[in-house]
Amino acid sequence: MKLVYADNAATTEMSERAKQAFLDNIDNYGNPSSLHNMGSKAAQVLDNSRERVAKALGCESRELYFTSGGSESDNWAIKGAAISMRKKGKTHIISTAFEHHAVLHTLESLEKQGFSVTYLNVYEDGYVRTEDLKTAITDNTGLVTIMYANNEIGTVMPIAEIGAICREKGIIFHTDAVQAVGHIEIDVKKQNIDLLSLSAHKFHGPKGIGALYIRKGIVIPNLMDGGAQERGKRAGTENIAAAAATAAALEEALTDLEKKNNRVSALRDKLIDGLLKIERSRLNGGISPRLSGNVSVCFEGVEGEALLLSLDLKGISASSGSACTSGSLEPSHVLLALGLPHEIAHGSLRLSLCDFNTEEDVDYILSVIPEIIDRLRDMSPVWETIKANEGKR
Amino acid sequence: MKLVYADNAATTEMSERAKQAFLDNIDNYGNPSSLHNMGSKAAQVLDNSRERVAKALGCESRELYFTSGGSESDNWAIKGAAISMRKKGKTHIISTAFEHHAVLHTLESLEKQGFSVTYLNVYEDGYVRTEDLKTAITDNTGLVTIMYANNEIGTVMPIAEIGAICREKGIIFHTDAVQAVGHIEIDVKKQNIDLLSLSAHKFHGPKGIGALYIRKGIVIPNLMDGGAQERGKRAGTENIAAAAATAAALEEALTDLEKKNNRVSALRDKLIDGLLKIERSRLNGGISPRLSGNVSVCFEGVEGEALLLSLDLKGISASSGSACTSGSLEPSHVLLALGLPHEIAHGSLRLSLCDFNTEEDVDYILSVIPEIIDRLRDMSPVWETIKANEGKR
Amino acid sequence: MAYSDMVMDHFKNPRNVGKIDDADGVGEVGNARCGDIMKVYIKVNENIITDVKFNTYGCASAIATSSIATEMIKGKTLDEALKLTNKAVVEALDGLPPAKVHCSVLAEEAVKAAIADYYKNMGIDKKIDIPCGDEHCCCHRHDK
Amino acid sequence: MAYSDMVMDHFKNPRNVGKIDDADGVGEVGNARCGDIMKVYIKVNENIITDVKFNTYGCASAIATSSIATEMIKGKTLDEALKLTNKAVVEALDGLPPAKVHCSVLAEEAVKAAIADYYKNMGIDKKIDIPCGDEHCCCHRHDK
Ligand SMILES: Cc1ncc(COP(=O)(O)O)c(C=O)c1O
Ligand SMILES: Cc1ncc(COP(=O)(O)O)c(C=O)c1O
Repeated sequence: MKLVYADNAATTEMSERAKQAFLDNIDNYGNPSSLHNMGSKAAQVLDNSRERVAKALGCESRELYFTSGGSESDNWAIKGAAISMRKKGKTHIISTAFEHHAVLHTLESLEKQGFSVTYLNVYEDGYVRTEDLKTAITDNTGLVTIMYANNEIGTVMPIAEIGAICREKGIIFHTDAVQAVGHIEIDVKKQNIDLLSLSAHKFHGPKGIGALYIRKGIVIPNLMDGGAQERGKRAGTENIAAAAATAAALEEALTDLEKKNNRVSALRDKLIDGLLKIERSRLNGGISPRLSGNVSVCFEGVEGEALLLSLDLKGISASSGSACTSGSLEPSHVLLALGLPHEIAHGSLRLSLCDFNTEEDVDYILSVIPEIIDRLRDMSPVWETIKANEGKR
Repeated sequence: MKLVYADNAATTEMSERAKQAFLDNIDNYGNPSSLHNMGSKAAQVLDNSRERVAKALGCESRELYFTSGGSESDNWAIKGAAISMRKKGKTHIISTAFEHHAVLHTLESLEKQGFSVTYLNVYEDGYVRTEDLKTAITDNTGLVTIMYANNEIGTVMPIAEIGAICREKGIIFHTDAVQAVGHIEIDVKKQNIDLLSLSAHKFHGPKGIGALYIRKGIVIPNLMDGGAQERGKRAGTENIAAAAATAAALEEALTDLEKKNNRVSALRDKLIDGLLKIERSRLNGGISPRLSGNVSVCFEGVEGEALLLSLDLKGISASSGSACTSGSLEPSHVLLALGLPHEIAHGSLRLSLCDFNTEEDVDYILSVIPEIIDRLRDMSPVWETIKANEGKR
Repeated sequence: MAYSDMVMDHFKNPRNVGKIDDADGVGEVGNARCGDIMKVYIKVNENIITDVKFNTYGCASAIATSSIATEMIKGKTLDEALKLTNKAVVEALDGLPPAKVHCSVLAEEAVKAAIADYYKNMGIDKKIDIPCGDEHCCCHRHDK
Repeated sequence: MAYSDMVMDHFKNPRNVGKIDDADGVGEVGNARCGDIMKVYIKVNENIITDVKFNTYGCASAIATSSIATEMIKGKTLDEALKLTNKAVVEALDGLPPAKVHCSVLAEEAVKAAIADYYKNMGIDKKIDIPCGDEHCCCHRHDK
């Protein structure tokens, strides 16, 4: 059976170069804090990796802190910024309704602590409007946290504009760029970003490592207190092999990025076109700007999990809503934020491609999905009703 | 040149079995939250790894949460317990003066938030006294956090007794067992431990992963908010390969543990005996109970870093105080907690052996150290003074 | 969340899928908002369920529970069929993930609703206890 | 924290280690509590430092800075030697980690203290500005 991995927004396979960098350092096991040679060798790799990741973001090495992943970076950035802004008497935060749970649940915990949060509308097309941001800002606003690109529907936010607005108002701007780093050209300086979260496993790097960029001049307290690692800002013995693999993966991802993106977005568009030929299907989120690999569609009368598992039986790995919440019975908060009714949101499918995918993959998916949809609709009382109503009209 | 790694308390080499488990899963890259087959395969390895680690500690799988390491586990346990106890109106915490910085700095941050902390004396021998604990407990005490074994001097605390006292008083008991897990037989149930931190890279597992045991019935809020991973208690895409390697490393470490400990402690004792033959040297911390691999000595008239680097030039990796603080000018807080004067604490050396070390390693160390000490003392004005004063007596 | 082989078998090859145009009783439970609707059709002859079909909109376990529940009542008397419990459905499937147990409740309800409909059509006044039969039953009521 | 090759060279093979029993000036700075003491001995002939030795208790960079500082003043006039700055010492060593810059300050102090001692022994009243010469100088004063 052909196997197609089309769940790259959930996590990616490590690239060969990333694996190699990991393996090259698996025996470079010294503790970078140690003074001996084993320690220095580890410290050198750590420094070098940090420099390379920093360069890829357009920041200085000393503005980049390795963490355990995107969730930690988000928690650190937002909880840290909240504590800092409270010291200045500010308690209002602006975000969007379709952030990742690492941001949303963090904001909820802050709301319990007396912060107020405005969740900007993302409309039917999944884009934040900068005018809405401007309107939402008050004298009490200390932090804006808006994701770079949405993990479910792939829409890309106007980050540079948001950055400019925040910088002008002196408001800290954090962006959860977990889905964007390695997929979109980023320059934190030009884009006026103060805090940026990334996670290596989303760009063919290893799991369990991420980073937080903290602009020089922005001071936030630690989430992880302890040893003097990461210049005293993030305790924990460093994962050298993973840091090296992260740098390798990111460099590789950014090499010929435009070319890769053109190829992948052509695949994406072919997939979207094919899927939208199925009756009563719709694309979730606007088409441009959109992550080059993201396809998110809803099929009426079909439930997402049954669709997913049917695809899985055909060797296709996909997701419905986001992977994290797919165990639950609620349709994805992202799709609801777009204003989709529950019954339609239940029928969502996310196929997320990467540059490892081929045209054959797309053709295979397109050859398989229609019959699955047919089969599921054939046994669906919801579909029966839809058809019956159609007949009446 | 012979190479001897004797800094296993800072970090260890991955064992072959741990590496194999890691490599076996490096392509098992699915997201365990995903519903497809790639996801289930990853979830199975995660569940299996969790079970094996839980079994090694004597707890249930659902009481064990993977984290990014010892520091995160300590931060989560202590900050979490602090929030929970504050809800019950309690604000007093008991700890010791020689905890790892992951605990101490966390406690300091809590002190700034209105908690009060009693740091128990560890005396000259580096052992906490349970009578002191009993005396320190008040009606306001909500948490006791005492390390299982000290990372610098290897002394092992009376954990079961402490556990019994806390359980009787209804006080949450956390132990930072980062130096103990994989080296000492632990049974969290028998020992009445409520929260236990571990870190894989201290027992030949990978870096960047650890765990927190949270006894069923103990409720602490999350440190890492976000996705539903780890049953909603610790967000972040799971590091499957590292979890598998952690389980493999821990099982291996505990196999024939007593035999290994006997062998390693014989090496340790030979090393201690040899080093104490050097004039004006002393062992830091009592000899029993002590981690089987820990040798911590002070040499008067010699500064630790110069000693370390001299050893490094001979191929021996060691540490002075703890690795994390060795960049600083202050002597280790652990040695100061034992009551050692600064000038003596500056001359500390930690050699930490593991079961990969051999008798030849010990012989080599012993053949090298005396001449290094002689050379450094020969150019030391402090040593000159010591000798001059001796002459006077 | 891993499904048992039984669940996967009934999801892949659901038994009794379809409709019965001249059904003696039809029961529909769940709602689209919640992500699952089950519709069960029965033919009854001398108190025996001689034929049963279902249509289901929902997740894999909703389909599998419908399939197995219809199997479990086929050829049974109405009284036997009324003894069907969601627990029996879960057991017959070798277990369900906790988040999916509500599907087995729906299956029990759908069967009971079909039988209730049959009695109603027959003009027989028989009280049937449906765990959560009304249309507005909230999505999460079955999770607890 | 990585030392330059120069630091390692001077640590491994420190120049001018030892004492001068009939020194014309001796300067000792630092204290054991802080982890470093430097003691510099000089022989002076017609205002020229003809010989210099040091003894140091301290870390690798304390030893290296002592070594290079003594090299830098050997054969120099006293006035030239007094111009020695910690910055020059750091540069001569191709840099020091930030946490270790204080060692270079100590080295400068030790040299100046030795020269001051020489002047005192000679009965010459000359004011020498020692950055942080008193014995009770706190360990961390040089860190900033
Ligand atoms: C006693 C103790 N606690 C906590 C830690 C922190 O562990 P990690 O570096 O894995 O975060 C260490 C090791 O550095 C340790 O020795
Ligand atoms: C937008 C976004 N933010 C944060 C995260 C969390 O990253 P991680 O799972 O590496 O902690 C993810 C992925 O799960 C994501 O897609």
